[in-house]
Amino acid sequence: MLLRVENIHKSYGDAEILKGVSFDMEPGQSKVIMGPSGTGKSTLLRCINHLTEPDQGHVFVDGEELTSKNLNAMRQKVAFVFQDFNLFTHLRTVDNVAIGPRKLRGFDKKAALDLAYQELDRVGLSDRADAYPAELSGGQQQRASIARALAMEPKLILFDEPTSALDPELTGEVVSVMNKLASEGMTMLVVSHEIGFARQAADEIIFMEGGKIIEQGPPSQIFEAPQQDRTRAFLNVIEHGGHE
Amino acid sequence: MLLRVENIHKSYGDAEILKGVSFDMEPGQSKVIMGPSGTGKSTLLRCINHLTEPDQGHVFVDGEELTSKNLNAMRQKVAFVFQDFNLFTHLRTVDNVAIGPRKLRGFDKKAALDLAYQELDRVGLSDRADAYPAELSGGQQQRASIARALAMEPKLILFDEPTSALDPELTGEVVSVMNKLASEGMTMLVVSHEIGFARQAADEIIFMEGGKIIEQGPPSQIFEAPQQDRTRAFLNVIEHGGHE
Amino acid sequence: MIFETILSQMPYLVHGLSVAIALLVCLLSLGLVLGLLLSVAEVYGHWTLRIPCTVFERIFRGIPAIVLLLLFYYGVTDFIEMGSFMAAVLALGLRSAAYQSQIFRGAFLSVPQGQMMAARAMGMNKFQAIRDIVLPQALRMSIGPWTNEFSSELKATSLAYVIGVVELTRQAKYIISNTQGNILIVFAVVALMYFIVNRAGNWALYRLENRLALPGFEHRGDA
Amino acid sequence: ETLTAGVEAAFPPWAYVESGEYKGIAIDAMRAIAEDQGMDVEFKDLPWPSLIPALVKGRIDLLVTGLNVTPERADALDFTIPWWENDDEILVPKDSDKNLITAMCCGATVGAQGGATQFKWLEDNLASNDDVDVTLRGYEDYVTAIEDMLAGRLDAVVTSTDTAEDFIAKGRPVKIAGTIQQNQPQALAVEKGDPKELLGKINAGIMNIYKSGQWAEIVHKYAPQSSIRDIPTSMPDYVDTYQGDIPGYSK
Amino acid sequence: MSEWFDFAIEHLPYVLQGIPTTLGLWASAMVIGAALGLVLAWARIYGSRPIYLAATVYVEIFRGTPMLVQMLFIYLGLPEIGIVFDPLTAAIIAIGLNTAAYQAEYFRGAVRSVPVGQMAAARALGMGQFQGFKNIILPQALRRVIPQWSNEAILELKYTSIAYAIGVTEITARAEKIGYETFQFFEVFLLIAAIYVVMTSVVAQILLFVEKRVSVPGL
Ligand SMILES: Nc1ncnc2c1ncn2[C@@H]1O[C@H](COP(=O)(O)OP(=O)(O)OP(=O)(O)O)[C@@H](O)[C@H]1O
Ligand SMILES: Nc1ncnc2c1ncn2[C@@H]1O[C@H](COP(=O)(O)OP(=O)(O)OP(=O)(O)O)[C@@H](O)[C@H]1O
Ligand SMILES: [Mg+2]
Ligand SMILES: [Mg+2]
Repeated sequence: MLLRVENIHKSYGDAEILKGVSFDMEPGQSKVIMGPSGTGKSTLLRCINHLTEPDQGHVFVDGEELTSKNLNAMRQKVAFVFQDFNLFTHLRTVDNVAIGPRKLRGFDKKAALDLAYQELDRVGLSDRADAYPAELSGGQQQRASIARALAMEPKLILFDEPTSALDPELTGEVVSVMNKLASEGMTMLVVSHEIGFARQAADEIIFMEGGKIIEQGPPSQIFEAPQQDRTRAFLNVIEHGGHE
Repeated sequence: MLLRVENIHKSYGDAEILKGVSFDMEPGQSKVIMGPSGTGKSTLLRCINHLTEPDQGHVFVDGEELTSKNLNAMRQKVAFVFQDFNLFTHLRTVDNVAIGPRKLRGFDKKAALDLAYQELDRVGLSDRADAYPAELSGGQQQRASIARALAMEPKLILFDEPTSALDPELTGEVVSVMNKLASEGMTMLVVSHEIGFARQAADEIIFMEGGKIIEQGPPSQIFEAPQQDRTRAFLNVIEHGGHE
Repeated sequence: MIFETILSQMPYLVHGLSVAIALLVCLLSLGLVLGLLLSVAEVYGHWTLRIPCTVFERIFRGIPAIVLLLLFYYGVTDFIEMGSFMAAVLALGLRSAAYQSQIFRGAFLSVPQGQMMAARAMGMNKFQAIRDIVLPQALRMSIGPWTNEFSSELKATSLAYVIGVVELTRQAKYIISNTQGNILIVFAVVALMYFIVNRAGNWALYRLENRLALPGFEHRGDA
Repeated sequence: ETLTAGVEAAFPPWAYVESGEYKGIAIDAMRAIAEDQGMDVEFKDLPWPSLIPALVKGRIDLLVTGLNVTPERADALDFTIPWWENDDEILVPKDSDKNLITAMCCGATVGAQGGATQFKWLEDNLASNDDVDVTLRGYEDYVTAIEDMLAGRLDAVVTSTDTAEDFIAKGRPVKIAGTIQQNQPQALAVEKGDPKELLGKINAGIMNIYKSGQWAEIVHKYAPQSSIRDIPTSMPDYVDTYQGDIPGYSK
Repeated sequence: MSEWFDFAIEHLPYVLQGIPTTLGLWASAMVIGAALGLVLAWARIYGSRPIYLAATVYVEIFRGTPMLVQMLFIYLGLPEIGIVFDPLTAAIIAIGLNTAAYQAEYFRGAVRSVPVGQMAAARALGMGQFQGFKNIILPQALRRVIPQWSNEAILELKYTSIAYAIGVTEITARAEKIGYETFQFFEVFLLIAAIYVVMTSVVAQILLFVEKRVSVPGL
C-alpha cells in the first residue's frame, strides 16, 4: 500500500470539517475526490501532507507514518499541485522546476536544470522554459506546476482542483497531461469535478459530503448507478450545466 | 432595434483584437457569445459600452449613437455585469444596489432603498441586504451585482462570463436568476460557456474566433449542426469535459 | 560677499556632506540587516520571539531621535567604548531598524501565502522557504517604500550634531554664526545638497527596482 | 596631559569654527592657559544639551565657552573665577528711531534667545509686569531673531554686549539703542565637585595670562572695541566655589 | 529616578502651557496636509501630463529638502517679496505643505490599491470619473490609508517642535528653556519624550478607534 489515510479529523474552531476520513491507495492508482463546496475536500488533501495539521488520525506513506519529524522528507515523496498553481513568481519556469532537485535533492546546478528541461518536455512546455510565471497562460502555469511536482520524483501527487481556475480550452491541456501521467502509472489523488478525467483515468471516485466519505467506487458505478440521493443530485448539477 | 453594433475594430499595440464585429439586437432578445479564450469576447463587450474605446465602428442604443458626450447617460441604459462581480467593497449589499438610483437617477434615499430591496428580492437576496460584499458567497455576490444592474432599469444588460468565477453549485443559482430575467423579457447579451443557459434562454448564439464572428444562429442550429469546423471542435471540448 | 564665503567654505560643507553620507550608509546598513531579522521574527517567529522584537520596535520608534542619541553617547558608552560617530550609527541605526522592520514586515505579508505553502509542500523547511522563496520576492517589493526611509534618514543625520558629529548642517551653522546672518542662502545651499543626494539615491533605488522587476508586477512609471 | 575642552562652536566671538579651525577668544585664551600650565588642550564642539552629560561622563574635562554664571547653573557646575562681565544690549534696526524706552514698551515685540539669561531677565522684569505692554518672543538662536527683526516682525532684540558688538562688527544693519546694566559674570566650568582638580590650574592660568597682557591681546584680536575688565570680575555669592579659599587664586 | 520625578513635576506646568500651541499647530497642519495631499494624489493619478509633472515636482522638492529649511524660507524669505506671516501661521503653512507631500504619496498608494474593477464598475453604472472617485474609490482608499496616515500624524506631532526655530514657543521650546536655565538637559529631554509618548499614544488610540469604527469586512 502506497498511501493509507486513517480516521482523519479536523475542526476549525467549533466547526468540525473532517469527521473521520479513511482510505487507501495502491501504487499506480488514480482516485478522484468529488463533492459539494465546503465539504472539506481541500482540507483533507492538505491534511494528507500535513500542510494542515489534522487533529486526529494518521497518514502512512509507503508504510511509514508522517510525523512532524520526518515531515520535510515525506513531503518530497508526496507532491502537491495547487488550484491556483502557486508558481514561484520570482523564478523563471525552468528554475521553478529545478529549485526542488537543487535545494532539496542535492542535485548540482547542471543536473537540476537537465532534469527540469526533461520534466518541462514531459508536460509540453520546453519552449516556455525561460518565461516568468506571469508570462504564461493559466494552462501553461498549471502544467509548469505539475512539472515542478514531477521533478521531485514523488511517489504520489495530490491535485487540488487543478483546472478550476482555467477556462474550458485551457482545462483541456492540463487534463490531457494528467491523463498521460495516469497512463504512465503515476499514483494520483485528485480533487476535481472534471467528469472527463474522472471517467477516463480514475480507478475510483470518492464522493464526500459534510466531512465524510459518503460513497466510493469505480467511475462506472458512481456515474451510472450512484447509491446515494445526494451523489445523484450533485452529479446531475455538474453534468448538466448547473440548473434544471 | 435596441442595439446595433457596427464594424467594431480594436487593437492593443500591434495586436488587432477585434477585426470588425457587427450585429443587432431586438428588445427582449437574449444572445450568448461563445468562443475560445483570447478571442476578444470581453473586449467586444467592453467596447459596446465604451469601457474600452473602440478604434473604429459605432454603437447605437435605441437608435442613438454612443459618443463620448452622452457616455454616462447611455451607460445607464446599458448595464454591465462583471465576471468577478466588482461589488463596491465599502457598501452594504443594499447600498450597492441603491447607489445607482441615488447618485445617477435622482432618487431620494428612501425611494432608492425601496427600489434596492425590490431588486434584491428579484434575485432572491433580500435576507442578505445588510451584509457587506465580503460576507457573501460568490453566487450571492454575482446575484447582488445583477440586482445592482437591474436597479438602473437598463434597456440591456451585458454579462461577461458571469459564472466562470463560481463553482458548479453556485453557478446554478446565478444561471437560474439569469433564466428568470430572460423569461421576463429582459434584453441580455451574455458571454458565457454555460451550455445549459445557452440552450434554454438564448435566442441566438454568436460564435467568435480571432476577433471575428465566424458563425451565428439559433442554439438548435449551432449546437446540433454547426457549420464551421472550429465551432464544432470548440463545442466538443466544452460539452465533453475538455479532452478526447 | 556671502557667496565668496560659501565658496571658500565649500570644502568644509562637502566634508560635512561626506560625514552625513557615511553616517547614512552605516545606519541604513545596520538598519537593513537588523530590520530584516526583526521582520522575519515578527512575521514567522514564535510568540516568545515576536514579543521582544515588537517591544524593541515600539521603543525605538517611540523615543525621539535626540534622546536616543544622548542615551547612546552618554549611557551605553559606559559599557562599550565608542566615539560620537559610532554612537550615532548605533542610535540612529537601531531606530532605523525599527522602521525598516515595518517596511519588510509589510512586504513579507504581501507575498501571497501560496508561495510559502508551495515551498513547504515541496518539503522545504521554514528557513529554506523564507530564504529561497519569500525573501527574494519581499525584498523586491520593499525597494519602493524603502526610498522613503532613505530620504527621511538622510535628513535625520543632521540630528547627530547633538553628540558632536560635525555633519553638513553643523558646518552650515558655523558659516551662519560666523557671518551672523545669511541663514536663507546658506540653508538653500544645504537644502540643494541634500536634495541632490536624495535624488541620486532614489534614482539608483528606482533603477534597482526596475532591474529586478518581474514580469507581471507593476513597474513604477515615475523614477 | 591633554585636556578636552567642550565648546559650543557657533558662538562668536567666543568660540566658532572657520575653515575647519577652532577660533575665538575662549579658544585662544584656553590654549594660552594650557600652555602656561604645561598642558595640551583639544576642543570638541558639542551643543548645549550635550555639555553637562559630556562633563559627567568624562568625554570632556571642562567647558570653555561664553558661559554666564547663574545660580541654577552653579548648582550643576563648578565655575572658575569669572574672566568677563557682560551687560545686555538692546538692538534695533539701523534705520530705527527707537530708543531704550520706546523699544521696550507700548506694544513693542522683543526677541531673545529662548534659553539665554536675557530671555529670563525680560520675562521676569517686562513680560510679567502688567504696566509694561511688551510681547516677548523666544528663538532657538540669535541669528534668526535678528533676521526676524530685520523682516519687521520684532521691534528689538536683546543680546549680551559681546554678541551685540559682534553683530555690528559683522556688518549687520543693526545698532544699539540702549544698554541694560547687568554685570553678568562669565566663567569656564568643570564638573561639579571638580573631581579632576582642574580649578586650581585653570584659575592660575587665567590670572597669569591676564597679568602678562596676553588676555587683552586675545580679546582685542576678536573684539577690537571691547574694554578689558579686571579679572576676576564681580564674584556673586551664590557661587560656592567663590567662597572661602579659591584654588589657584589668592585674593 | 525619583529625582527626575521631582524635576518633572516642578517644571511640568510650565512646559504643558505649550500644549495648546503644539496641538493647534499640529491639527491645522494635518488638515492642510490632508486637503492638499488629496489634490496632489489626484493630480498624480488622474492628472494630465503637465498637472502630473507639477505635482511630482512639488512632492520631490518637499520630500527632498529638510522641513526646517522650508520653514525658514516661508518665514524669513517670503517677507522679501512682501508676504509676512506671524510665526504660528508660517509654521502651520510650512508643516502643512511638507506633510502634504508625504500624505499625497500615502493617498496615491491607497487609491492605487483599490482594485481597478471598482472604478470600472462605477463607470459602467454611468458615473463620471470624478463621481466614481468621490463615491467609490475615495471611501475605500481613505479606509485603507488610516494606518499609514496615523503614522504620518504621529510623526508630524513630533516634528511640530521644529517651529521653535522661528520663535513658536510650543512644548519643546519651553522645555529647552528650562534646560538652558538649569543645565539639566538630559532630564529635560526625558520629560519631553514622556510628554510626546503620552500625546502620540492618545492620538494613536483615537485613530485606531476611528479605524475600527469605519472598518468594513473585506477592506
Ligand atoms: N483556515 C481555516 N480556518 C477556518 N475555516 C476554514 C479554514 N480553511 C477552511 N475552512 C472551512 O472549512 C470548510 C471546508 O473547506 P475546504 O476548503 O476544505 O472545502 P472544499 O471541499 O475544498 O470546498 P471547495 O470545493 O469550495 O474548494 C469551509 O467551510 C471553510 O470555510
Ligand atoms: N488592456 C489590454 N492591453 C493589451 N492587451 C489586452 C488588453 N485587454 C485585453 N488584451 C488582449 O486582448 C486579447 C483578447 O482579450 P479578451 O479579454 O477580450 O478575450 P476573451 O475572449 O474575453 O478571453 P477570455 O475567454 O479568456 O476572457 C487577449 O490576447 C488579451 O491579452
Ligand atoms: Mg477546495
Ligand atoms: Mg473575457
